[in-house]
Amino acid sequence: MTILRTEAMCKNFDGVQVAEDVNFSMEPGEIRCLIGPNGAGKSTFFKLVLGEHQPSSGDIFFADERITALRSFERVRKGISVKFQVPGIFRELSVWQNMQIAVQHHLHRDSMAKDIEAALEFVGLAQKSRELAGTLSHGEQQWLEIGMAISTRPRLLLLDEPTAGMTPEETHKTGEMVHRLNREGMSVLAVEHDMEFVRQIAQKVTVLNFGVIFAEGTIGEIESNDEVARIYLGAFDDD
Amino acid sequence: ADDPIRIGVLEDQSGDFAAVTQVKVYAIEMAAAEINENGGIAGREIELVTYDTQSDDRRYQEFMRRVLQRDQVDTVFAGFASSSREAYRPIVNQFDGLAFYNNQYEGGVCDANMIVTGAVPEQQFSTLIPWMMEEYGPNVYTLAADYNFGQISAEWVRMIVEEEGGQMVGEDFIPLGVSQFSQNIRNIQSEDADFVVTLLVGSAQASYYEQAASAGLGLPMASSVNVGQGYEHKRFSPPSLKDMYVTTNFIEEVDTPEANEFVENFYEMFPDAPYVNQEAANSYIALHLYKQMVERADGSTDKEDLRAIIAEGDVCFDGPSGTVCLDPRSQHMSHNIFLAKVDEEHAISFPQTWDNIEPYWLGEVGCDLTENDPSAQYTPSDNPSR
Amino acid sequence: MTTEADSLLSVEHLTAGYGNTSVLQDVGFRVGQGEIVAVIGRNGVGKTTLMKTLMGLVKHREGTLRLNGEDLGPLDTHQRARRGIGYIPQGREVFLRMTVWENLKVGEMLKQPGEEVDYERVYEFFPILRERSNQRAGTFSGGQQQQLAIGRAMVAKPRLMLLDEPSEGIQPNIVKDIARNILKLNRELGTTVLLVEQNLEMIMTMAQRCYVMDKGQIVSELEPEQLRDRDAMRRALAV
Amino acid sequence: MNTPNQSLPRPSAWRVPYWVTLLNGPQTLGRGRIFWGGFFATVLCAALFPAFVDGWTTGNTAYFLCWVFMALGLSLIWGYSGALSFGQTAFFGIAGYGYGVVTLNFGAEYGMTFGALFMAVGASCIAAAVLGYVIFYGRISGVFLGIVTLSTTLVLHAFMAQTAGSQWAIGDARLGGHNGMTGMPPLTIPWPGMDIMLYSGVGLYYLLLVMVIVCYLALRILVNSRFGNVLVAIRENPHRAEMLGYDIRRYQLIAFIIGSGLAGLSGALYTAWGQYISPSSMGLAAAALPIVWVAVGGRKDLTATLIGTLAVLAVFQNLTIFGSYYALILMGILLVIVVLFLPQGLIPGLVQLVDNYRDRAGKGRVS
Amino acid sequence: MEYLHIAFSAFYQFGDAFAFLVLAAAGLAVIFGMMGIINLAHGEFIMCGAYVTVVTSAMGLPLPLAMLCGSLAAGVLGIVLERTIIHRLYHRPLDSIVATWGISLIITQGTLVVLGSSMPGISTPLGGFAVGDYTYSTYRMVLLGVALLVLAGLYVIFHHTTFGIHSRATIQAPHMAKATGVDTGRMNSLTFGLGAALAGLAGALYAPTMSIVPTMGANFLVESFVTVVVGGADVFLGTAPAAAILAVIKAALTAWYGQLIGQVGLLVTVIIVIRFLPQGLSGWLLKGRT
Ligand SMILES: Nc1ncnc2c1ncn2[C@@H]1O[C@H](COP(=O)(O)OP(=O)(O)OP(=O)(O)O)[C@@H](O)[C@H]1O
Ligand SMILES: Nc1ncnc2c1ncn2[C@@H]1O[C@H](COP(=O)(O)OP(=O)(O)OP(=O)(O)O)[C@@H](O)[C@H]1O
Ligand SMILES: CC(C)C[C@H](N)C(=O)O
Ligand SMILES: [Mg+2]
Ligand SMILES: [Mg+2]
Repeated sequence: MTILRTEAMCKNFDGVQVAEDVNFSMEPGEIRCLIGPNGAGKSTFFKLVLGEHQPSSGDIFFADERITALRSFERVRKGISVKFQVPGIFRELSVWQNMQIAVQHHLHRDSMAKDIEAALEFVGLAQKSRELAGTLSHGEQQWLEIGMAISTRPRLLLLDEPTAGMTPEETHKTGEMVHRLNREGMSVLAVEHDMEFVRQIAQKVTVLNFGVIFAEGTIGEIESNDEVARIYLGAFDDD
Repeated sequence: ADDPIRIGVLEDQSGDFAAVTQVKVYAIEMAAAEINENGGIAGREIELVTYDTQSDDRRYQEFMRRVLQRDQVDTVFAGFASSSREAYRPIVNQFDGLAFYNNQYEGGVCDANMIVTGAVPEQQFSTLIPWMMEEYGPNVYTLAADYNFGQISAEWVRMIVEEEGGQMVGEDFIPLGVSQFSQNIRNIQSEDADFVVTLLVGSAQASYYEQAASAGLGLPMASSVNVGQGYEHKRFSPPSLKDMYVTTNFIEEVDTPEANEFVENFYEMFPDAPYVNQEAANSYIALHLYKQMVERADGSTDKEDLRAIIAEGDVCFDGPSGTVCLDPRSQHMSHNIFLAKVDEEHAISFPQTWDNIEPYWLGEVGCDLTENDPSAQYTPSDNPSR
Repeated sequence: MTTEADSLLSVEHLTAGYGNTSVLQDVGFRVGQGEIVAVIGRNGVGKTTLMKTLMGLVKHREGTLRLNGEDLGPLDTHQRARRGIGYIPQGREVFLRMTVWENLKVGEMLKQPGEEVDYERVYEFFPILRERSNQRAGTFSGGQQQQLAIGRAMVAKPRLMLLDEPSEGIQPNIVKDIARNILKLNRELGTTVLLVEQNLEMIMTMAQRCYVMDKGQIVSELEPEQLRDRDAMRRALAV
Repeated sequence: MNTPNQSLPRPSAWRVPYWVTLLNGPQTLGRGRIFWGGFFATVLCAALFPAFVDGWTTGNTAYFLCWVFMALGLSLIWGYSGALSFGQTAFFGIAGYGYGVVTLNFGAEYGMTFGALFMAVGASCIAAAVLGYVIFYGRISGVFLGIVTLSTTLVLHAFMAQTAGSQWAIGDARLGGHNGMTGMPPLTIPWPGMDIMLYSGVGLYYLLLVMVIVCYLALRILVNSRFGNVLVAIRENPHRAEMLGYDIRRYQLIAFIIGSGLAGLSGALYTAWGQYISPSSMGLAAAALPIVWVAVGGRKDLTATLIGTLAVLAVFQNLTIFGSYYALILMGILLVIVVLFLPQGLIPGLVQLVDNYRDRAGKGRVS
Repeated sequence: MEYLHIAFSAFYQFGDAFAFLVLAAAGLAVIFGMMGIINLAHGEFIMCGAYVTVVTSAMGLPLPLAMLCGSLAAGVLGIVLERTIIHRLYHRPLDSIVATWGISLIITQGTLVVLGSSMPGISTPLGGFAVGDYTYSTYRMVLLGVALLVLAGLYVIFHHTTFGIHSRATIQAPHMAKATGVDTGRMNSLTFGLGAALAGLAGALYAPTMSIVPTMGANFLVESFVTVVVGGADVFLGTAPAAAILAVIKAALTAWYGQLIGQVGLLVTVIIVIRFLPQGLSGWLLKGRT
């Protein structure tokens, strides 16, 4: 079984091909990183999986069930959860309310309060539970969104650049969190540009370039792939 | 002295209709001042309780209730638009009050609580249409506002044109608020009409004249509503209303001694008034009729006492437009009808007048308020005789 | 390090915040002409707020700000910008519904009297901005937008560039490019740079000095030798 | 503002039913002793009110109460779920005419007027379901939604205005064109011997008062429930709400139907109050009014909307009575002032001012 | 020949409706379409343009100059209002409804109190011309020409001038525009003033064809809003095609079924267009690029 699989998925925007014959698959319980140059189509891949964009052709399967025709909220209810690249939070609501909305249809109301508090503790926002989410700093908003995404206990967690703007310390902490969630049975698919983080979490890495799967393999394989180094990694050497 | 007689005045002093109705308030104030100077009504002074209804039917509902219930007025003078009248009529009925509707309208209100001094279609069209057909020919095109007034008036025009052996070559209905008429002008041109009956209401629709003139339409026009009410010949520059014929029971150009005196007094009291239109005269007349009725009822302002006086059939007044009388069956007023002609310079002449045209239609179709009170509005296609 | 005389930007006793809460408390520092100075600190300590206060987007309550000896206090944001400050905000903030070219065009506003605008240099640094000059910026990927934001600030050769986490969301090799390009700008044109970053790599390659912020205050300054020492930096950050 | 509702003290002896706790919650302003004390005091005053004022004032207040439902409904649709409907008057009109058609055909006996009220509101709900389906399932939002709803009400207006002819009748009910429909009975309570006709007066006042209170409390519960949380979430960020697994279209549609049903309730009550309904109730000027009431009061809160609506109605009417020519100018000035100086709306703005004052006075904030 | 006459007649009706929609909507396209201010006082800017035109032309100014005055006066009024009130309402579009409604009440009623309930109008210049059996008003064709010029002007201003680019930048991301050195306060005033002046121009141009009363602006309001909304956010790519489509539909329906159906048809078209293009025409034309 695969937790997520795309078959010959294509997508273009007015002629710009952002996904081309993408055959992606991922095992349950896996942590996978999706990397690739800016504009390679990583975020678009997420949006296709979530049903925000419809593929021009091809199919998407979640836990071996075809979800291509489902609407976003139906896919989410099957157990997918996402943290977007641009924080998607309810800016005018308090941090606590943000969490409440995320969890209220998963949890019973009596235990909800405790769970929310625990989740806020987990992402380090317990002190700010009454503040309006829009007034949090950029990094705090990211944490809030991660908190919302994981508190629904999804089977598959999609993280689009979760550590952008985090200090190395926090990035590391995020990595540990990913591992912990993974141990609890969550599959994680993360888009990242921070290779240190990728090294920390990924079991397997997929490289996307111009909407095409360019390479796939363990982190070691990818890092030693010259082509990947050329198009993506580069080096801080010549100056 | 005795308590004053309180009269509620609900007229639109702002909003869409203000251009036409402001002078109604002036006329009532003027009549009240005159009457008070001469000792009031049966020795009692007149006190006006005036509210600005802002061209908003809901304000009529609110304030009609207020004048009847709180201000305890003896009678109310209220309303320009027919919809405003219909909005307040249930309230007048509920409190069994007496209201004067001093406005030209589409006709048909058969309600014991209402007295109507404005002109109605049988008075304006049975005169106007035959005269126009005689003068210009049998092919008639009607351009009418697409609501009660326009539709019912158009029905009258149609009826009379057929009776007189003419034919309707076209009828266009225009929703209220429309101000662009290119298509209608074209329609009229393609139908070879001899004249156009314009039953256009409101300031937006008045834009028709300028547009028709600039497109070179050049047909004679006939109307029951323009000029007499909205003084379009003053508001638009010549010659856009050239050859417009209007039947009205009064306008300031009427050149009789009574009319001149009235207009003179009017401008003396309200030098800034834009025009003295037919509704100003009707409002003025209404207050004088009321005075007469109350005095004849020995100072009673009770509705039934006053109706008993009307039932005598000789409540008449020699006013600015000549002698007019109240008809007991419909509680509408007879009128002397003037045919006003607008010329190239927008000067007015009166090729014809008709004396004492009765508001006969309601009686004919079975409205007899001396017998019973249906509190309804009839239309040609919906009345007891059908 | 720098004295009043040769400092381009000098900040003293700066206090600022939102509504009733103070975020920055008694912040003071200097940036010398031609220097590249970094600011680091955990999420939510006030780095962005500091940048915004320098730009006048957040009004300061106390303290003084000077650019080249001129008091910035009474100046509006746009007036400060026209004194030659180029601002690249966190979260990019390109004009989404305008084309790439139009975005750059807005950047011309910063041009000093008598100077020329230099599109060629921008295109040389970020070729995609030329290739896609008629695409709407809103349809750029995150990293592409970041490049545009930097390009926009570069068009008119600012005296001082404020960069708020420019590497966020950028593919590694372009991060390196950006670092290189900013250095180049600094060397060739003498542009002074104040840089907020989480990417230690980038700081290590670029910065000459570094301030560490915590809870709205500058708590320490790292010496150049510490700057080359990854672990020293980490320790400083973990205050 | 943001106290989570579970932090309310719960008496240990007996548990307050869950839904009662929803009367208080993050989505509504005002909780705690002071607020509810004030609430009961206000209800008491309102109940005693007719004893101290003249008949007109009572009847006129009843008239004001008629409008409250439409305002509350709009607050739900606009303030809570973020969809600015510019055409609530369409449902107002549909129900108004609906009440007229039913009562003119079936009379007022046997409580038929209440049946008519019910059917009229039902009709507006059905209309709202159809229109709402088109809007929300067609992904129409923002100003586009405003224009679609506005167009709807203007189409109804234009259509009804030209139904003067006698062919335009439903059974015995003549639509009446621009002059409107008249002759329908007021609400009538069947009573052995003599039916009680609720003309604008004390009886109608109490009936409406009770309806307003029930409606207000019910809506409070609704917006603090999970359903309400989702509505607010959709207002703030529909995209994120959908990505949390909510079918936002359904939630918005339901809110729209409820809110429009309330507009319908206002319409039917208004028609019964004045025995009159006309197309101008659905015109442009009429359509703008509810938005003004709700915005001035404070759209994001039910209490603010309720008080604000009554305040605006009363102030505007009094300006018209006493301000003569200048009334409309003064109204305009008032509106501009409220928007500029109390951007949250009149009531939240005042609450804020009082809070600030308390803060300055050194006392703790009582919320 | 006959066909040509009919074709011209159809063209004239279309052009007439098109000009009305474009001119009525142009100012609103700037103020509402671009700046996001739901301006219910749009009609009052139009009224202002008309009044000033009428007054100055009565004072003896040649009509084109009087019209220019009308347009400028509305522009100045716009700038004054922007400086005092509107500038606090950016990004609070919903509050702008209430504020501008208030402004509209003040202006309408203020005009009534100060200048009375109506004004003598001016007659339509240029007379008429005949094609086949029908005569037409020349002035209406001039209006069409002006409408096209206004569209072209808007396109050039907003896409090819620095002012236009800065103005758009200001509206999209005010903080960022400021931080790139744009004087956003001034930009907003000027843009709003431009919108108001365009509205004033509509009033000025239609003044010779309409009743001059304080409430005359209301006649433009619905048409201008639906045109702008059907058009969507882009001033030029929205307004031009929206006005064209709506004009065809309105002219055709009015010709075949009368004014009521013309009006109702216009509104129904609006509902249908929005249903299928929920971001308006320009949203659709620019799809994928937004
Ligand atoms: N709605 C759209 N219309 C047109 N082009 C689009 C649209 N959305 C994305 N694109 C284009 O598709 C390409 C892929 O974008 P995407 O956001 O998926 O990149 P990404 O891999 O996530 O990049 P980054 O790492 O910078 O976030 C980009 O070139 C972008 O310009
Ligand atoms: N608009 C605002 N209103 C109120 N408080 C705010 C606002 N913006 C930021 N804050 C608060 O100010 C503090 C500092 O925020 P700032 O954005 O400066 O942090 P930062 O150091 O840039 O963090 P990050 O690394 O996450 O970007 C945070 O605690 C945040 O909650
Ligand atoms: C002719 C109209 C202006 C007045 C008329 N009473 C009406 O129906 O509104
Ligand atoms: Mg991305
Ligand atoms: Mg920051």
